[in-house]
Amino acid sequence: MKKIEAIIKPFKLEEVKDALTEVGIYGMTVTEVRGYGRQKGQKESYRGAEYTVEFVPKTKIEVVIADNLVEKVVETILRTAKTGSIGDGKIFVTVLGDAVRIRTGETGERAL
Amino acid sequence: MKKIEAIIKPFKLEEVKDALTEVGIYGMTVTEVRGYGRQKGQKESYRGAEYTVEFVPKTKIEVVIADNLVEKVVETILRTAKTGSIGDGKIFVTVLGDAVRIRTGETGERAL
Amino acid sequence: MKKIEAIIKPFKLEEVKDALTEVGIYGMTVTEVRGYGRQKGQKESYRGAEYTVEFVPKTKIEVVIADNLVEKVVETILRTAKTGSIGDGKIFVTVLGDAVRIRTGETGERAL
Amino acid sequence: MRVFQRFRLIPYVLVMLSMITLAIPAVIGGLALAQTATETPPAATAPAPAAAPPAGAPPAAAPAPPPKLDTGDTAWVLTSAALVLAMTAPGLALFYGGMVREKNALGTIMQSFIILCLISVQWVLWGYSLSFGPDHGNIIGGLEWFGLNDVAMDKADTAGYAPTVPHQAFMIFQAMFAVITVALITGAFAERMKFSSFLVFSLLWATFIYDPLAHWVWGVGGWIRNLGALDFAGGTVVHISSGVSALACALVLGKRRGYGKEHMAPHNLPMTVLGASMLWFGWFGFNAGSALGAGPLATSAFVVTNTATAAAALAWMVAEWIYRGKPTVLGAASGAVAGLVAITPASGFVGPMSSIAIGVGAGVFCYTAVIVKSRLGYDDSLDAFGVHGIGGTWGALATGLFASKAINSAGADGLFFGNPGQVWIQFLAVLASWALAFFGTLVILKIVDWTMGLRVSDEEEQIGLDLSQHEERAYSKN
Amino acid sequence: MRVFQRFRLIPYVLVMLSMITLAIPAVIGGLALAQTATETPPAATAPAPAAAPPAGAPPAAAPAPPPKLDTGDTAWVLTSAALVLAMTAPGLALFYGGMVREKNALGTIMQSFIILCLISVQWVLWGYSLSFGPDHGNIIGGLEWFGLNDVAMDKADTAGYAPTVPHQAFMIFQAMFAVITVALITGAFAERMKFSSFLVFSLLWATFIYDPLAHWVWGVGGWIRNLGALDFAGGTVVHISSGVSALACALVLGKRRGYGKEHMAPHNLPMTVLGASMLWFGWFGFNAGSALGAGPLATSAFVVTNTATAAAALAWMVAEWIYRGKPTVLGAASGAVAGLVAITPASGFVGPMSSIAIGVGAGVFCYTAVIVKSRLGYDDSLDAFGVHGIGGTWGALATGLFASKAINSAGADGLFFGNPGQVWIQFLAVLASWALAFFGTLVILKIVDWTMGLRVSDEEEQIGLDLSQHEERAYSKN
Amino acid sequence: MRVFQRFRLIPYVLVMLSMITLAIPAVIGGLALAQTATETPPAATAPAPAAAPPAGAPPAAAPAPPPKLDTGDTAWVLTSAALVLAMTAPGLALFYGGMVREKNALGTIMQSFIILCLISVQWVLWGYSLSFGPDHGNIIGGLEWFGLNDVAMDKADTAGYAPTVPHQAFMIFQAMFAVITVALITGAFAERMKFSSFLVFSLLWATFIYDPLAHWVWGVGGWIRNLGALDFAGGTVVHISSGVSALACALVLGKRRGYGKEHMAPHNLPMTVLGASMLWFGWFGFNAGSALGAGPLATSAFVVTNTATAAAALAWMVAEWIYRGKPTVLGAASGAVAGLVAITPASGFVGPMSSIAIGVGAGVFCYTAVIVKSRLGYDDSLDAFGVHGIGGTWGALATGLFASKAINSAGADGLFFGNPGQVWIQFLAVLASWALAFFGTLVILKIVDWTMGLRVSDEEEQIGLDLSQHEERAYSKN
Ligand SMILES: Nc1ncnc2c1ncn2[C@@H]1O[C@H](COP(=O)(O)OP(=O)(O)O)[C@@H](O)[C@H]1O
Ligand SMILES: Nc1ncnc2c1ncn2[C@@H]1O[C@H](COP(=O)(O)OP(=O)(O)O)[C@@H](O)[C@H]1O
Ligand SMILES: Nc1ncnc2c1ncn2[C@@H]1O[C@H](COP(=O)(O)OP(=O)(O)O)[C@@H](O)[C@H]1O
Repeated sequence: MKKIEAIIKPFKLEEVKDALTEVGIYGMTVTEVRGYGRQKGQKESYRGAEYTVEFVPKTKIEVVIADNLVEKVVETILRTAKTGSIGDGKIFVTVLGDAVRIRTGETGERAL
Repeated sequence: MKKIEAIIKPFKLEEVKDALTEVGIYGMTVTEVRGYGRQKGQKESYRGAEYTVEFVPKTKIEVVIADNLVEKVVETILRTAKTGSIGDGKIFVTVLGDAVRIRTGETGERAL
Repeated sequence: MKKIEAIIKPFKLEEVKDALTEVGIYGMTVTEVRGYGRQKGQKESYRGAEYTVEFVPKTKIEVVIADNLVEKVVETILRTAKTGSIGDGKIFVTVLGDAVRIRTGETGERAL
Repeated sequence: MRVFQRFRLIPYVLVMLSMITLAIPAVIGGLALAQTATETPPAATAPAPAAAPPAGAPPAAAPAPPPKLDTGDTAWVLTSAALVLAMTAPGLALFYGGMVREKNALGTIMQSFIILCLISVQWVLWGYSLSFGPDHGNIIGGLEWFGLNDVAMDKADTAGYAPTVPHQAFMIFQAMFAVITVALITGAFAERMKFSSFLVFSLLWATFIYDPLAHWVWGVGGWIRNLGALDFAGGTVVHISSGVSALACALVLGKRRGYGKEHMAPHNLPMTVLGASMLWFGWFGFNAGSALGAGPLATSAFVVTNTATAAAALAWMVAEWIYRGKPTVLGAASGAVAGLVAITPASGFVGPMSSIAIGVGAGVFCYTAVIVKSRLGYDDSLDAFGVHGIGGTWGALATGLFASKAINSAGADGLFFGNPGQVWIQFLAVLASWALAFFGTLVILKIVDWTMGLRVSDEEEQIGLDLSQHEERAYSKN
Repeated sequence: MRVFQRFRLIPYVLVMLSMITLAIPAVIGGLALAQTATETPPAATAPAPAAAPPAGAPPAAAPAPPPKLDTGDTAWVLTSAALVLAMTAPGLALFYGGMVREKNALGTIMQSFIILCLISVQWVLWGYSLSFGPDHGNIIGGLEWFGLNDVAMDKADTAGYAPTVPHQAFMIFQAMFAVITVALITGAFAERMKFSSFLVFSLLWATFIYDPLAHWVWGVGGWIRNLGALDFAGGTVVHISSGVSALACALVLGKRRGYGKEHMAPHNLPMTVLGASMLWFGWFGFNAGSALGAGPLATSAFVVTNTATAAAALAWMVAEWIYRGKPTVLGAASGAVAGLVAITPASGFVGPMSSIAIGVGAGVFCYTAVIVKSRLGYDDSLDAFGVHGIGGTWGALATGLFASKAINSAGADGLFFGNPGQVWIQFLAVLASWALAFFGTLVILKIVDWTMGLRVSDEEEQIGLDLSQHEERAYSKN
Repeated sequence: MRVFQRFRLIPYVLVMLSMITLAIPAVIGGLALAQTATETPPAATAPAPAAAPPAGAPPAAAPAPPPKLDTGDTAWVLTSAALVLAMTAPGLALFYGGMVREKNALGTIMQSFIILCLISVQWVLWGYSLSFGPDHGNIIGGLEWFGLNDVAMDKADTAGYAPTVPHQAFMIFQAMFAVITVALITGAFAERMKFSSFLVFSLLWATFIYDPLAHWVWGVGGWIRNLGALDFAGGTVVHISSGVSALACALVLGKRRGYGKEHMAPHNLPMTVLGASMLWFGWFGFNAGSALGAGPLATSAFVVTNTATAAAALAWMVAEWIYRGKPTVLGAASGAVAGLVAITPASGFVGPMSSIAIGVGAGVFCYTAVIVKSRLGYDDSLDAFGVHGIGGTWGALATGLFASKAINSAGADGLFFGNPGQVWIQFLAVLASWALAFFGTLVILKIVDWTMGLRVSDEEEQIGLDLSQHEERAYSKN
């Protein structure tokens, strides 16, 4: 099993989710995060004070999948999350030890 | 060392935490996340518009533990986080390279 | 490649980020989390009711880096995130399978 | 009855029972007294506490020509009616809405808002008539004024409630009182009552508790009014009635799931302070508007309202500081509301120094009530009883202590001004209000419980009222 | 024109077109009728709906001495002006601000707030003069009162609008009407209009649509006023004009990015309820203040305003409950606003029972409009048309049904009181208002579009108005 | 003293020093002048700026019978008092509360709220008496009216402040002024002052700065009043005093931890706009209420208040647009407040066109002050000095430019109406107010610092005031 973590632009979430569903991925977990990278933050100004918040809002998608699906999933995310402009984000792949479904106690790929 | 990630129903957090404390786990990190899976979202309706938010609020617990505790921790979470209805969540287990306590610089299991 | 996860005190974020930038790390992802550990929560009181929220606000920094940078990064975080008082947090190191830059499709260390 | 299954509540129930045994003779005795009172020629000695003539007028000696409509008085009464509306929404809606958990924020706000709508219509149809319409047996107004029949827009009422403003102006001002009284109760059953049952309960409560009680105390011919009890702006009618009914609700509905275990901190205290501020602002209409004219009496009521409120907020804060170690913002806001409650019945009868005493008492007593509640273990979620029940009772009794004819010649002197009998009269009025409110509410709750059920299901309570009752979320991220 | 490229909108456009064909003869016929009307001696039969004399006065028979300034009336009109200000900010600002997504919260609030600033100045400079200044051809006021020239602070106006209050008091009260009317439109183009273009559009709209229409309906000499159309507080002038213009805006600007696909739930419904409550509170100034004095007429307007509002909120809620299965909080709040809108033109002419009917109609019709919108597919973001256009139209027509001289002798009887002709007159007024608002707005929009563009760029819309137009964030975490 | 350790502040300190050297002779000279003035028979020439008779009255020629209490005037003054209360809470509480970081939201809101409570009681006990009680040496009122002794509820005051309303109505209206003045200062030391010290400071400040200054400017016999300085609703008494004291506080307390480095964006700008809107709404009571009657003068004050505010908001916005590139919402809201501040002293003396000029000046000057602040490096957290100090000074001087007897015969003409001397008088009043406020505040701060300390500890500041001072959290997730 692998865990795919993708940091994407927030407004791409729906599209990515729909595409993943189409390739047969029915579960994922999503977190609001803030990213720091090449993409610049938005200028803000409050009376005398100006700020540039260097962290930009990003969405992290975590999907745990069977090993054989990695390529398909990465490709799907790449395709749907891409806008071509800086800040599109990253995909990270990690090896996962085990997975358990709390409701049933099933483990391994059956837990997904 | 292992990292246990459990995605659970938010209102189960206190119970899980208390149970983990009882089995001797004194540290954990918790994140508000949104989950997509078999559990359906709540219908919402605003004037003409209806939405079903497909992501449901979940809580992610991360606990880093010594290898020998994995079974006990997984079992504890399984027992306390379970309601038996769809959406109870998952437990994922990953191998961890190293851990460091920032305050003291201790590493490995002593850092936990 | 390695993924460094650091749980730190929220107000240390800017300092850590600046230090990491100085050692040549230009990307990271940050999440608001809540931590449970030795550090005690704040007492709160609302009319008749008193609470001690046992979870304290923490910030999680995730940085994916090439293997050779691990020591430098860990050392930098240790130095800048430390206040010396309980609750300074932890650093966790995990092995990462792969990384992809969504915008370009680059993989491996070039994706960072 | 679920109430009696709770052992720790037994002492409480005993107190209630002893109050009943007290209340029954009180009501009977009171009625007797009242009968006698009505036999004396009304113009000469009948006290007319709430319907005090615009205080600028000299104590009516010779029969004067009927006063004309006055634009200044009318402007003030209309302004006051608008102010009292603002007490319910946004005032109370936000005061309560901020104190609940996020998942119940909208549901709680809705309760105040929809009560405003529901009772506004009920009042125009039959509520006003039952409360202020022609008296029947000293107990209730008739339906002669159903649908505002005979309630003139261009003449003052003939009963003498408000001689210098159009009858409809008095009617709509009173409408706002009925509205907020019903809305106050919602604090007791916040976060767990079924919306449909809540609507039915509120309609029944307004009709069978509020309207009669308003008639007893304020209606021409009402038996408590005839007793000579003083209640300028609603210590018994509004605050005891809502507060004591709130207690009945808390007992019958039982605790919220997880009460005492889960974290139930207010989700938005700035919202609560905003609500408290709007309550304070609107309460000038409530109390000073009850003078029904823009003269000395309104002025005095305005001054003592502000002073008592400020004193009560400081008192609660200091009490908390001493007892708990920190002054809290919720405490100051709650203290202000407690002060507003307590000065309400007294506001047309007491001077500024007395109002400080009343305010300090309100802050300390209500804070004590709130602390005691967490010992007794019933779950009056937002302390509707602790603040309105206790504060209202203190205010009604304090009126008997501090009232002075020097402030309002149409009122009476209290204990500290040489008339100890007034305390007894006030006590009877309090007792009767407690009894009607507590037992009447129990009956209504039981009827609603048997027919439609009172509480949402456990799962709905878990999800929260917003999603389960209204399919809405208070705050959405996109 | 982008409008016509949307096939699904064709039926709509056809309706519009047929309305024009109706409107042109109506305007012409109306003008003719109006001319005739002015020839008859004004004192005897000319209806003076909006400028009804303070209703306490007897139906002027013998020429009376000019009334003096009255402190009570002045207090009420000043209070009312302040209340109407509170309708725009914070009322409308929050009502709308809560309904948009978080990224547009400030931008939306700003639109109401800055309109208050912009139109306040425009009104003092030329707006008031164009609207209420000396008549030119029954169509427009002159610039004689530019910069409040001749608008006295210490005497009533000479035109007879408000005989018992200083002219400037009437002026500033009317200023608040102009302000809120322009602000109401912003609901249609929320979340996508360029700030600079929005400012220009608003200034042009106020000058070329609002000011003339106010003159037609309320100005001495205005042709619709001369027709005898009744509009007590602005059903045509305020609500039809803003609501129908809102429709034009929604059509011309097109949908928001992602409309129908993305999740666009209101980001803060408690804020919206707070806004609705402030609207309700302030609306007492709007309607009861339009009596321009503190007497029976103000009282009656106050009562029917409250009653219709309450009834409308209940009606919307029940309609939703039946149709969708759940009563919603946004529904109740929207219903209340719909009720306030619908009772506005009628508020000085109808009694309490009629107001319940008007309210119920408002709740049901506006809810239907909102449901139908999502079928038709245009994106009136916050239902400015659905609530103000439909509610205002219903209210204006309902005034022709329910008006009664028993309430206001200076008004007229409606259909249900034996005068079917009034419905026709109301219909003409509605038609003319629709036509002016719709086509006038189209023209202004096109001009602004060609010169500076109407919408923000796609990327700016993506980021949200707050950051892209103002470089600010509504809520910051630190 | 920490102040002088900041080298970059030296120029500032120099300015202050030179002001003192100016101030001392000014005070002395002023006193002399005032003495002379009082010798002339008061009825004939003594200016009575603030206590201008209700402007409907003809310029008193023949001795008229004393005016009677007027219900319209009383309604207006009571309404105004309620409106001014709403300025402090919820107005200022939210305006400030939205601008701080989330961890200090409640603590900041609390400061306004508890000041309302504290000063309400202080005022009734001794504040009113010190300010408006019988004059002692042109410097201070006596304690004759302690506890409202002799302050009648049913008669106008005997000093002639407000001849047509009950004395207590004038008293409570003035109470609200004292309240908000003290609350305004909190903007300077937001996010870092110890709650207990803050309470003590506020009580001392009200007693030793506000009360004397109010007496100087408004009290019968006060030396600045005798000078003939015009301050209709509190440019010197309220805004200069609070704004300049705010500067002293910012200098003495020093910067917030992390100022200039950390992100300190306002945590909730919709809350701030809501607060600003409530300020605007309530300010009609502040300014138009200061006419102390519902007549032409109130009307005029209402009109210029609205107009100046609108103009100032537009001016600030435009200035920012030009200088920074974007119009901001916080800018517009701040501009509105600046306009309200600046028109305050002038509101009873200038016409609408002048008010536009005053408003534009306010927007530009205050925006400049705010920009300059970030250069000078002191940390006036919420710009209490930048808006109230600068705006109040501009307003007080502008009154000397634009005042006209055509607006208020009891006032005076300003420079542009042929009386350059008025500018000098205004300047003296400004100088005296600056001097008293700045040095008086320094002394009080030092005393409090030595005895109990002014600032929270670093760790408490880190955690935030909400948790460290009150053990509460503004927003809780459950
Ligand atoms: N080394 C890294 N470790 C973790 N997250 C990273 C790293 N580099 C980038 N990110 C995440 O990816 C996001 C996009 O990166 P950025 O450099 O802005 O653009 P791009 O991916 O297009 O090169 C960042 O906002 C951050 O959340
Ligand atoms: N493949 C997956 N990868 C990551 N998280 C998942 C995955 N599948 C499910 N989850 C998480 O587990 C939660 C529960 O899953 P769900 O399918 O709804 O119910 P159950 O676990 O009872 O089968 C989801 O909301 C989601 O957060
Ligand atoms: N075993 C663990 N697994 C995951 N996170 C942990 C663990 N132990 C501690 N943490 C995180 O580290 C934070 C700091 O830990 P704490 O015990 O309070 O102080 P310290 O690190 O100084 O010993 C906690 O708030 C929690 O977020």
